[in-house]
Amino acid sequence: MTVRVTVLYFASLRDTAGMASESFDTAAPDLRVLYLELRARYGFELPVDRLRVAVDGAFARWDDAPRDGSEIAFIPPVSGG
Amino acid sequence: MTVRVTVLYFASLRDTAGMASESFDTAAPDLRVLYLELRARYGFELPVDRLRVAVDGAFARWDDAPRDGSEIAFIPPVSGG
Amino acid sequence: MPRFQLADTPFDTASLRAQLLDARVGGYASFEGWVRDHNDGRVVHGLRYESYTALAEAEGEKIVDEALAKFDVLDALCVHRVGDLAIGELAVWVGVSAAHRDAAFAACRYIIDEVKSRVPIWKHERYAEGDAGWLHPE
Amino acid sequence: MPRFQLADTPFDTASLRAQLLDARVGGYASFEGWVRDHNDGRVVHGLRYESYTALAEAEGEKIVDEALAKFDVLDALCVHRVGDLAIGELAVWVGVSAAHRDAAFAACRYIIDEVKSRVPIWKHERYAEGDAGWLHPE
Repeated sequence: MTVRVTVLYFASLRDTAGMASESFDTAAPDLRVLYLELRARYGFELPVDRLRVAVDGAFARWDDAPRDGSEIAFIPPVSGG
Repeated sequence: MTVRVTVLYFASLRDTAGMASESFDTAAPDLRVLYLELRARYGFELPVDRLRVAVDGAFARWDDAPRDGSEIAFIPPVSGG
Repeated sequence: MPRFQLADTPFDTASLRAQLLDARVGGYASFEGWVRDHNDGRVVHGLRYESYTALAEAEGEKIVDEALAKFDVLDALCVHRVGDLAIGELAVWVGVSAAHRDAAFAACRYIIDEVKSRVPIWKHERYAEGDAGWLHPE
Repeated sequence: MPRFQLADTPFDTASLRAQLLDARVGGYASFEGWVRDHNDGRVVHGLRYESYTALAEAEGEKIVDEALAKFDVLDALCVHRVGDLAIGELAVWVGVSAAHRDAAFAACRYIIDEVKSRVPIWKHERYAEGDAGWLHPE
């Protein structure tokens, strides 16, 4: 089963991906696998354990399944302040 | 031996003494005795161990002798801030 | 009104401070983070903050709410700049009012620490040598 | 210029803060003490601060110097009001600039704590019931 998701890229992830967001169909069983697939595609340096993941504007869990129509963001280590 | 001193009164000490300062001759051997004499005269409530003492604008010791021409201040517990 | 805000232009701290003051306030603690001319030994010429706006606003508001619940304070506000900033510009401001100073300091410290560690805002620094990069601290 | 001052009229914190800012500053912490409308359960209508001026200025300066020596900060200033103050008026202000926030917070806290415990300034409160009195805390 595939679902359609929009993924947002921020900071170094955006620079590496070369875009701020993209929408595509995915069969990834959970958000961890989804990130690993994107990491393999774009060559992101950051491993899963240095990121957080958010879905539709709220923090989520790596073993959550991607939901159809959802907006997914991988959150690199923050550096505000 | 007597020396002439000026004593400054602040806060509750001034209210109780009814004046901000006075000059007089004293034979008190040290500043502790001087305060005790003034306490007996005016009825100050504060005991020596709740005060500090200053001479000529710097903190001093209770067993310092009064110096001729000096300005002595008994410092009640402070409450700035 | 939100107690945490992102600002894409310079903001006025005097009016923020004025919002926190009332007759019950005995202690007011504030913290400001400014853009330094150096970082980790490198000369910085300027920087840019980028945020994931929706999540940053929600997480910042959560942090201020936590501070209000944890500490005996009257009110608290926090504003974080995004966009391009020059050396010396104000990057983040926190203000806390309380009856007593212990709680004001503790809550102010809590908010800036949590904002720096949890709110999705990223700093992009431009260096004197001409290169630039995102900061993703360990 | 002295880093600790007594002020017998309201003073402007914005210009004091501006004195502390330079390109090396990453963190700026400040504390303000305001006249509250109550103290120890009593309603306060206003107050007066009296100082032993010469000693207060010397001791206040010593405290700021101690903070500059103890903590890794760039600069620090403190101003304390004397005379009659109304509810809501600013009684004391402390500002500290540093490269990093740890030191800025620690020095700011040190200065206000030491000023409150060591500088010869006394508070005279007027209460709603019409009486008044000097505060000489244990």
